[in-house]
Amino acid sequence: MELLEALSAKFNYWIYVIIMMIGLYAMISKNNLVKKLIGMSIFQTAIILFYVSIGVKEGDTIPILYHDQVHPSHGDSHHEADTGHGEDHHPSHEEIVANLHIEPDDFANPLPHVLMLTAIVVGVATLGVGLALTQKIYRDFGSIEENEILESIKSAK
Amino acid sequence: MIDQSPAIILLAPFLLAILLALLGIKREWLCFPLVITGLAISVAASVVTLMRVIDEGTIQYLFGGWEPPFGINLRVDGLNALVALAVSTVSLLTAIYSKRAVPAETSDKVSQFYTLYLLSVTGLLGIVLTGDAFNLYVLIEISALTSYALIGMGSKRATLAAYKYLIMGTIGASFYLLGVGYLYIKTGSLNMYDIQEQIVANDLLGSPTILVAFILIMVGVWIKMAFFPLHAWLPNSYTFGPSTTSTLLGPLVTKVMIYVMIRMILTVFSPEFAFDQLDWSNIIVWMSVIAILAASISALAQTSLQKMLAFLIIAEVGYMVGGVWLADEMGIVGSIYHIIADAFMTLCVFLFAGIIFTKTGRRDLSAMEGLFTKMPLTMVGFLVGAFSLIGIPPTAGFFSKWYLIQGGISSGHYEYVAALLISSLINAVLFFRIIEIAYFGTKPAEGHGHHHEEERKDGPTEASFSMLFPLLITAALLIGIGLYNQEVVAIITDFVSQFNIGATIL
Amino acid sequence: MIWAFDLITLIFLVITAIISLQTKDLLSAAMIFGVYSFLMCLLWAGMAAVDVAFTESAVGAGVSAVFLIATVLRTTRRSSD
Amino acid sequence: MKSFALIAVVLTGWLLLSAVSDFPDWGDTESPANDYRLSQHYITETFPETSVPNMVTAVLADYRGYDTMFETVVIFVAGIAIMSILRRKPLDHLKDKGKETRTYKKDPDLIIDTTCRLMIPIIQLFALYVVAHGHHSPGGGFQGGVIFGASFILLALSRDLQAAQRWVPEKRVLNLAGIGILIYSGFGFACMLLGSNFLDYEILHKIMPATPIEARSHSMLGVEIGVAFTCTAIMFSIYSNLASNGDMKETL
Repeated sequence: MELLEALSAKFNYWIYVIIMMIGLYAMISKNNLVKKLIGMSIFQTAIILFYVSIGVKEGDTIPILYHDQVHPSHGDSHHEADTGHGEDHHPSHEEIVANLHIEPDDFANPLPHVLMLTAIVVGVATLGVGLALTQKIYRDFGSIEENEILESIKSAK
Repeated sequence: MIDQSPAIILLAPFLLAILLALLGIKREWLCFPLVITGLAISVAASVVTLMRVIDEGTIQYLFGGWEPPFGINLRVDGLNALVALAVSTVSLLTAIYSKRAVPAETSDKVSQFYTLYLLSVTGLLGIVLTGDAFNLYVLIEISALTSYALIGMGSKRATLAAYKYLIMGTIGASFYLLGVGYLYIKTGSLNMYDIQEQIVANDLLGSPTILVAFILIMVGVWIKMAFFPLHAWLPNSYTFGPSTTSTLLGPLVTKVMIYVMIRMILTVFSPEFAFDQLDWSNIIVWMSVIAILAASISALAQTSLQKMLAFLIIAEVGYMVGGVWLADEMGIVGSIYHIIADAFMTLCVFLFAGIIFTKTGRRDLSAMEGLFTKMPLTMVGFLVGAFSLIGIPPTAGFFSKWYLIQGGISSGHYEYVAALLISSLINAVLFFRIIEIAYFGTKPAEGHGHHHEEERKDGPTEASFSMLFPLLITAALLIGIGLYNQEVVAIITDFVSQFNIGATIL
Repeated sequence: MIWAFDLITLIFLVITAIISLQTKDLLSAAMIFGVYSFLMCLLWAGMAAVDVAFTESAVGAGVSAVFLIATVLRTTRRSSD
Repeated sequence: MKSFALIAVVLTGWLLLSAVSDFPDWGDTESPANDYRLSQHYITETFPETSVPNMVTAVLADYRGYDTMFETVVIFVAGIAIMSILRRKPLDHLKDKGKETRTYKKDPDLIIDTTCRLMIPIIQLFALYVVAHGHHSPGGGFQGGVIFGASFILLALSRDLQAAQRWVPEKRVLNLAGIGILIYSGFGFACMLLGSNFLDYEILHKIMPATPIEARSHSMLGVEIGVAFTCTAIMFSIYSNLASNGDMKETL
């Protein structure tokens, strides 16, 4: 069990390299244009996996403040009882902030998440453009195999 | 408003790109004025920014008002300001050229073409100005995605070239992203200056992670700039795409990526790390020597003008990479000066190639027969560009080579000096061959089928004003940058000298 | 984060990535790529990156797969490798 | 090519793995990335400074809002790029019509049609919730926009492209995408006009009924709506171009 724990300490980083290399190999060596693009997507998601792994903390939770941290009046029933039920007391932003105690290690590091949202979007944009080019190539050359296309260019010359 | 000038440089083309996308579909006549307006504002803002940088030193612009490590900032110093001015000027001149070329080559997609064009320029300007390593990646992707589309709008072959570019470009950009990730895991920061501070503060220069980050970023950027063994995507992309595309991307993309390399070496990793600690200077200078020679020789073998110029770009990339890795102050100054000079000389010859292509519809060298008599002004513009690429004074190309050679001699890399001289010689052969065809080639053409040729040869008369104007302005700028090289180099030296590169050598 | 869950998902990720790239039928490759994306999304949700996982489930497993399938149906299903 | 690829991949893999042993352990709270003041600041100061409990949304739309604007532009560029690469004039399409004899017009299947009819409004409602509730829960403009776009894709898949295009015709798609970015950058330019830096939402409290900190929160919502517009429009546009091979007529 301890061995596994030790293994899992860097396991994410090893696997990300393996997945990324699978993708890279497909991008360079595959002959089919769609396969290359699938390889490209795998390659990019591997990088995202790497980034997300950076931001993990032992025993963390999602990077959103707890409800009762942000809305103390709802959670704090004693306080409610003191002020009375009749009026709804909404504490101002300053009051909440003054009572706010955030332990940074409770929450995952949000920065890699933000960066990777961008990277995912870039990934799908690139995939879309790649697929559009593939369809245009198929329309022009009648094939999506790289060697067949190159041959047809050569024979046209 | 003066305070906002660094942001306006890239926000002006951005805003007009969006307006163009909204308004331009139905009103095609609006496209061209909008493009020119956006880029003219951008050029004006670049000039203002450069003036401010000369007066005040480094300028910061905080997006969202957040201080640097928390928010994204633009950080403009002498290097940025010069490159940004070059980028915006080149794109403005190309835009003027495109007035007739774009409707002719992309008949039903003019508004889309111009939207992508402006966004591509926005991306390139953003790359140059930003002070945030991750933001650089996003902007690299914007300029890359727009390039794929701009190239893919060309002929059949262009689509395939664009696909290849997409695969290679994505590998390059992803390596860069991964390199930034490796920096982030060790420093926890994304701002370029903050990364540098963290590396020094935590004494990370010996860390293998930082070393791998450096290799990843360098390889990624080399793929993007088409450094010799990684250049496969470039020649076909710039040959078969629409002529406006190659006129925009040819001068700019590779130069901007060289800027990124210099920025990474000097600002993020520090010259002590890149030049002294790694001691790769010899290997990379030799690689660039091979790049220069191989690309120049390949250029000799081409029969198509565009393809020949594309290989010349690859050779020029070799000049600049080699110049930076001479690890000598003069070499880096020469490289930065060459970025600006080369942007304009490449623009000049690509404008010429575009004019020839729109006038004759051909890409091969024989299309230029007898052009001296038919298009004298065009040829004058071309001659200045060609002389600059060969390195004949007083053009900018001469002075940039002069500084590079000085750097090569003072750092003792004589192989680099030799490669520069051989490549200049090859350029001379290449361009004098064209000049010969253009000057003497007219006679055999007139010899056979005179009456029959008459109507057909009516076509290549002098280029229209919108095409000629940018060419002649570029030619004038080339001579201007050459004559005022002292002033330009003073700004660059001011920037480079703060890194003490000369002092740390040996 | 439960490391056992993480380990198993990672191994499945490698398997689906290889299968997706080795299948000769592009339509199945696209489908298995969707599975790969979904596993990736699970993994990220496990790592507390909910926003990333949400985006990946919508973009990667959803829309990307549809784009791939659309292209495969518009071109050809066969692949030589 | 295969052996070259193998060498390149093995070399890169070895290079990447060689640095792994230098990494901090996975999940280490003391690692530089997690311990540095940057991530600490985002976790502890986000709510006091922006009054948004979801840190990812706040960092995305405010601290790194400039990045996100260009992320939206990436989507927009992809849409325009695909349109410019693939879209053909109707005339071109008629020419090679002879080759393709398959007819794509299909009878609506009762089960699929009814299910989709029921599902699509719910999906759209959920998408709106995701956009609007991004401050407090996972989600935001991108996710919501993609889901909204996916609802139209589902409509196009279950019937045909024309059915979906009745809701989002091609011209409207492009306008919607442009307007989305215009909303985003409009917030930025408004800040500029009021004399502050681009995207510095705090200054907007002058024209909004809100305190400076609330102005940040409200502007983020506005910005996310802009992102959602662009995402919705472009996702559908990409699908309709890819699925019809650029002629916008026949669906899959």
